[in-house]
Amino acid sequence: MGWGSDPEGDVMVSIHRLLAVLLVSLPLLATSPARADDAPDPFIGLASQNFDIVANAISALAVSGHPQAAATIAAIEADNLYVDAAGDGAPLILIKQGDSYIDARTGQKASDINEDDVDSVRVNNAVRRAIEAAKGGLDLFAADADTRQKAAEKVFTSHDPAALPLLARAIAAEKDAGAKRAMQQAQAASLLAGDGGSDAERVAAVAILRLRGDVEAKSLLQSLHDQSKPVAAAIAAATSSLARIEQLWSVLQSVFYGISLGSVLLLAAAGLAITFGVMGVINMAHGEMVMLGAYTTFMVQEVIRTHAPGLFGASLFIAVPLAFLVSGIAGILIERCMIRFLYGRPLETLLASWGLSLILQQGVRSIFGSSNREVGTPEWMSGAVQWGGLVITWNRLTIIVFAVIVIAALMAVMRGTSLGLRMRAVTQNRRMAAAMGIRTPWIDALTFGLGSGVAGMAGVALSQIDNVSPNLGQGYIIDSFMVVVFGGVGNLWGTVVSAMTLGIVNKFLEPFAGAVLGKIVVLIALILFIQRKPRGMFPLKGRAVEQ
Amino acid sequence: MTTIGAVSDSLLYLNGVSVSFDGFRAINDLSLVLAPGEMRAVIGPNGAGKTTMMDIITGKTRPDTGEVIFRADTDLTKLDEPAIAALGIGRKFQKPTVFEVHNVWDNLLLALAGDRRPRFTMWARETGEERDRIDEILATIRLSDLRHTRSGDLSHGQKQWLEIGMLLAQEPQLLLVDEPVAGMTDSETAQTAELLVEINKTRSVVVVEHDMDFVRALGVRVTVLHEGSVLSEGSIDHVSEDPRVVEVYLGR
Amino acid sequence: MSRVLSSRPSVGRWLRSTALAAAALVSATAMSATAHAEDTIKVGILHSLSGTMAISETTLKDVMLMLIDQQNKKGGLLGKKLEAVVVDPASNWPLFAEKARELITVDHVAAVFGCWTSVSRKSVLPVFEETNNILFYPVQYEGEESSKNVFYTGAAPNQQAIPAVDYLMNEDHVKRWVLAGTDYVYPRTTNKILEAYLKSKGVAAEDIMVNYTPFGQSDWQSIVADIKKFGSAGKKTAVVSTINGDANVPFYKELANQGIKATDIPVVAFSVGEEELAGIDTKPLVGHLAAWNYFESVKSPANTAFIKEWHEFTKKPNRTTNDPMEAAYIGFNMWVKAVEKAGTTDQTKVIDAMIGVAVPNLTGGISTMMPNHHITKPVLIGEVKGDGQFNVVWQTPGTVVANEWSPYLEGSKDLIADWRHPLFCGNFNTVTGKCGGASK
Amino acid sequence: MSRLSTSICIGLVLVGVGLMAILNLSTAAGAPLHVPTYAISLVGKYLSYAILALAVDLVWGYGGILSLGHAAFFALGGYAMGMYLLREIGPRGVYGNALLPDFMVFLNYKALPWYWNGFNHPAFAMAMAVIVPALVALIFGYFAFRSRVSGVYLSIITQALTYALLLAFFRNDMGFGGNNGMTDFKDIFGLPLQADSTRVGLLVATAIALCLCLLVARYVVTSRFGQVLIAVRDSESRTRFLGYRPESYKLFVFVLSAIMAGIGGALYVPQVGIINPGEFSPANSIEAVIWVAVGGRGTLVGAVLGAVLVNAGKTFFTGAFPEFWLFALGFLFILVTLLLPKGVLGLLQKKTGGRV
Repeated sequence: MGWGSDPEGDVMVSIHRLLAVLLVSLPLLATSPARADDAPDPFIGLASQNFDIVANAISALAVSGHPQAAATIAAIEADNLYVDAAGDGAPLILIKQGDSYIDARTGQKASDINEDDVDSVRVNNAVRRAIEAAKGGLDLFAADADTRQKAAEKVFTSHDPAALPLLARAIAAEKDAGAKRAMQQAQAASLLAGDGGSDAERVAAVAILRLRGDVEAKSLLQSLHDQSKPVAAAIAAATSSLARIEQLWSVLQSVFYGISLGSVLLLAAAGLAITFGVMGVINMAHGEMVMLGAYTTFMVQEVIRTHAPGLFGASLFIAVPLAFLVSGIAGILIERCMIRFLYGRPLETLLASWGLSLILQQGVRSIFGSSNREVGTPEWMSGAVQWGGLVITWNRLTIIVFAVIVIAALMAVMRGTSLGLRMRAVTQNRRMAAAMGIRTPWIDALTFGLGSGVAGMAGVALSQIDNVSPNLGQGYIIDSFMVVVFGGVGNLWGTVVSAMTLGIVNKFLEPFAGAVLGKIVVLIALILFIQRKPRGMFPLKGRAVEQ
Repeated sequence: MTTIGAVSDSLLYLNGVSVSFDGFRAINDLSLVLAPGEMRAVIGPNGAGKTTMMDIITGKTRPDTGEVIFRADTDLTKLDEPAIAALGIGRKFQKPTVFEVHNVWDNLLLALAGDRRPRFTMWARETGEERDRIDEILATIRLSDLRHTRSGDLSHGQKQWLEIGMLLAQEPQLLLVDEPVAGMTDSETAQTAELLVEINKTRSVVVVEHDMDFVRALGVRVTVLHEGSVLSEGSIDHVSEDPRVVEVYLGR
Repeated sequence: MSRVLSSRPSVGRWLRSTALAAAALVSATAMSATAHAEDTIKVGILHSLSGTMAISETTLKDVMLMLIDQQNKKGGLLGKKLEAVVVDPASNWPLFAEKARELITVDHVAAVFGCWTSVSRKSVLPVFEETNNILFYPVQYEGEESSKNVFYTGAAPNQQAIPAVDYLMNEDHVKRWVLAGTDYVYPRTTNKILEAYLKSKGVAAEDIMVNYTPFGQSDWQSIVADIKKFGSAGKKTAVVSTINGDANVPFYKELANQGIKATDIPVVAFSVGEEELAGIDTKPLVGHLAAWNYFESVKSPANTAFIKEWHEFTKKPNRTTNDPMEAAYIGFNMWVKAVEKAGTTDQTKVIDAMIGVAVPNLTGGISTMMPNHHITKPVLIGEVKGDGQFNVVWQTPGTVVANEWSPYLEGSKDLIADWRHPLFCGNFNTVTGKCGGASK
Repeated sequence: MSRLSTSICIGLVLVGVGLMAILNLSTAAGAPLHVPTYAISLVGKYLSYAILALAVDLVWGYGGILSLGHAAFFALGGYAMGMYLLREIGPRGVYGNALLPDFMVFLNYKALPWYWNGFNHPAFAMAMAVIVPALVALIFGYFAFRSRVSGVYLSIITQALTYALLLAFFRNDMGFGGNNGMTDFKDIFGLPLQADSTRVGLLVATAIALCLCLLVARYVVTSRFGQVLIAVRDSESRTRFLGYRPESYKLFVFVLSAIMAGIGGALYVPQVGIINPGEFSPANSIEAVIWVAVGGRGTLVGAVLGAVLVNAGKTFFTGAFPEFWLFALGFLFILVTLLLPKGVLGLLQKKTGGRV
């Protein structure tokens, strides 16, 4: 079949080969730098159409000690390495710099390059792995302890027995405790993966893995078959102990997932808890307020991308207040132009706001197009932190923290400010409030604006985990209403508890029932619950929200 | 004051009833006995528990402790509103609540004693008997000329009467009437008093009212509620001389 | 006016009743009464412009408008101008059938280009068969269908899924497979085919994990964690994703955040193209794969010209192109060629003329309409690049013929479609020798 | 007044449909007065929707129960019909399997799921089209009304109900065809669905069903039951103190309404040719409520009028202004609620001095 297929190749071959070469050449590296023209040209393989040959060439280049090796490998990684095979003889390997090329072999500027003859070096996952391995193997002896530890982790994942001698040297030289532990774990893994070592050594290795205590250690141990009796016994004991630990962690992990899902629900519902919960307005365009917030984030990032790329990390901090303003002002306009004519007719509000949501969706579609818009994740929100067996992704953690801040701020506004006091006064007894000189229409508009603004801020958070498309709001509207109703209308704390409950229950059901069935079960449970407690978990008494 | 003998042939007997909302004791160990055919006026300052007492008798609110015995054999605390209504206890609300989109005639028709189940009402036809009865009630409540008027278009006083008429149509043994003359003109008030006295000839009545002149005009035994329990009981002259009552009404 | 009416109630009532009846029939009779000009050839465009599918389908509407515009600039077809009739079926499947019927019986279109989801195609299928009109369907789908009146210019599973799995097996040495999809027919069927195929290649049952999620799934935390766990068993693992449009962005975001890189567990997707990637920051996704029959990054003169025209037509220099657009392009050109060949837009004749029509595709080859109403296509595997484009890492040497009936499914392994006379059957059973069902 | 408008409505529907039927069958395509088959199916669809709207008006307009999940009953009726129509295909499916519908064949079903038994009998399927929605409504309503869930809370849980059903029917493992639902029907009661006469027959059947539903609804709301129902709508607790049990009244009308919706759904499916889980989507239920609001709540005839008007408008706008029709529809809803609180029928009544 096509070009580039090589059944002999194996994923780990490149790493294996690299480590072997490294071992031989390391003393050389330390004493006399190898001269490029002594070895066969390692660059030539880079021009190949066959990925395995390219991968091998990278491994070879990494250990060749060639002065241009590091720059060349970096260029492949950055998609900046090109091949010009037009001339006779060996193809030119070129590093692109701006509009011009540099000859990778010499580091000199290359002239007379015809753009049409230039093609980029072919990269696929196998090649990318070779690059990582090339950097990883070298990194075992890097100056920085963190880098060494990461390199050791890579070796642990590959657990290639060929790495054992190298690891032994690295461990002997290692001073940093963390890096050393990682290397020892890698050593244990590599030892067990091969056939070497005495029974005692192998049992000791099992113990090291057992101490490591994570899923990877367990899967590695489980993959070992045909072991001698004492080793097999040790493995059995270790895996069952690891399984218990894993179970414990998985409960914690589910709780985290649940809280994270709960925060998303909470953010989506918080604005509704004001407009629907406090004011009693059934606002079907609530989801579109969330959507406006997400599109505001998109706009902010667009402006930053073109005008101040350095600010990208702060884009969300800029977007939050702007989204609040945009959705909040939209909310005030909606209240002034539509909702205020419909007070006391909640069901009519439902219909009119449904119409409004159609208009807003189509409006956004006309302006921004119907396809998804890209909202980037700032560096500080990417990736995850591992805490024991718990994987906590930064973006989810940020959203949880954000939800806490939003709710705390909202409660502070409602309880601590004169605006909040007036809002509560107006919603509890409009006539009395008016008699006391509160301008009730203005308070209505501001309350609705506040609820919408909070929805806009939720949009900023949702832009980080979901599609930014005209349909964004639609996906959350039903869930939001459920959360508010389940918690008890008019009760912010109820909304918080309800969102968290729904999130966690959902996440605990998911492994057993699957995502769809889990959600159905939650919905049915919700229906039954409302029938037991028709006013939600925390009903407010003596209130005129209803009827 | 109350004796076992009185209880056994009482129409309504509230025994040690208490209920609290969110820690607030709305009714506190309330006991009250109503004899068959009696009219009783219940007075008391705001928050004394008058309306809550009505809610408990009619099944809207369930008491925390105590019992409410109707006709010496039925504990009302075990029943819900429709069941209690079916036993023969009618209630008029403080704010007149009639079915505004229906006309006066239909309001009375819906209130007439009879089978309340959907399977009956679905096929029910107006009978001559029903017509006669409604005509009779219309005469009693002085709304004969307005029989085809949409009840939402009635004046406040007319609505109050219509509601009393609906009570009559239910043919209850006991009527609970909550502030029947609130918002009425003097002449309407007098007419209402007459009407209640007339009704009392055949049925027992409990009237909750603020208007002392009205209560005096009724000329019946009075129970004064305060903070959820009975403060004083007796004729209007008796209770208005009771220093505790004076204190409660005037002392604040 | 109203006074006149109310003074003569009987007339007024009659007039009002007529008005009401007119309202009930407004669209129906009024529309059929519009005179259809005979100096143009009408072409129906049946893509959702609102609702959930607008995300994908709006682009196809624009492509069709561009192609029709170009054809008119070239002098039209059979000496007449082409006229596009655009309707919005609003991602509502019954509305698709209604709008299809409207295009055919009210607007008298010569052919319809449209649909994206399988269910929309299934919804309009009886309408096309009943009215004997032509539908060009430009999206990859699960196969298991061949209608006289439909021409499928997207990929069947063997033109996308199976080559992708082959690539991962041979080039990336994948031993363990996660088949993750949205719970609907395309993923279900594709995964059934892939499961059978993988097992035939000696993959053990415990090395295959199948997972279905609902439409619009946005919380992928636990599922991605499960995939990670499944992939930590020591064997090289890959994810074959038939996750549908909307759910992809949150899925890839979660993958990136949980630190799953393409070098660890590559994901190969069949529904993620340039258009979908436009909504994601692709830097963390570099190396994940997609299998298509076209990528925007393919270098060919035809493609360069197409992209240039597209940018000029939409006046957006950054707007991406994708595989279904190429399928629409091929379908349109095939129809033009078949109409020219038949010398008429008469559907029966065009349907017969279609088979064997060959037009250049955008990847530098030729695609041919086969007797099964599917086209031959090259299969390309691309890796996601940091700029949202794909880097083609593998491609079939020639084009692949579609298996409209999968040989890996129990029910369809004996079926073939051949719309040439005398067989003229969409589901001929080679074992019983009968043309099954009634789709004749 | 309401009697008159009902008679006018029934007259219009029957005469209009009768005229369409005659003009479709007796004139050739292209003749000046010919009504195209397209219009027949379209009006058939509107009238099925009108039955749903009527069902919504019955519970919302008269019982005060704002159900945001009524499309669920419509869809359940539709599914019962769809299952029958699939079984009716028999061995003419693409795989030629006499027992299993096509989607079961390619998803490797070995046997028909038990709940598909009996659906090959049209009478059984028709019965199921009303029994299943009625049963769901009975169970749901029994619990909801008994525990006095009302107002927004009820609206939200009806929405949860239809949402749960939506998710359930999307699942392929349920054995109802998943997202694709059921399509490609061939015959109904042995008559080919593609034939003009069958389509006309279905339209006429729908018109008659609509008129019957209208008459039943009219009887119910004008009976003493209906008066109690209106009393419950306006002052539930008062009726309770009068000795009525509002929950049984609500339950009865809710079940009746679900049955009507089921009939509407069963008639809808053969005319549009597809039933899929999308019909359960909460948006559909909300739209049905909007038809009622546009036509005029609590008038029955208004519901019919609203359903036909909004859907005809949708048909027209999605063809004439495909990019902007949502704006038109959205503004329509806003304007109607702001300016016409009694709906189009209320406007007509005002113009004619309340006679219609």
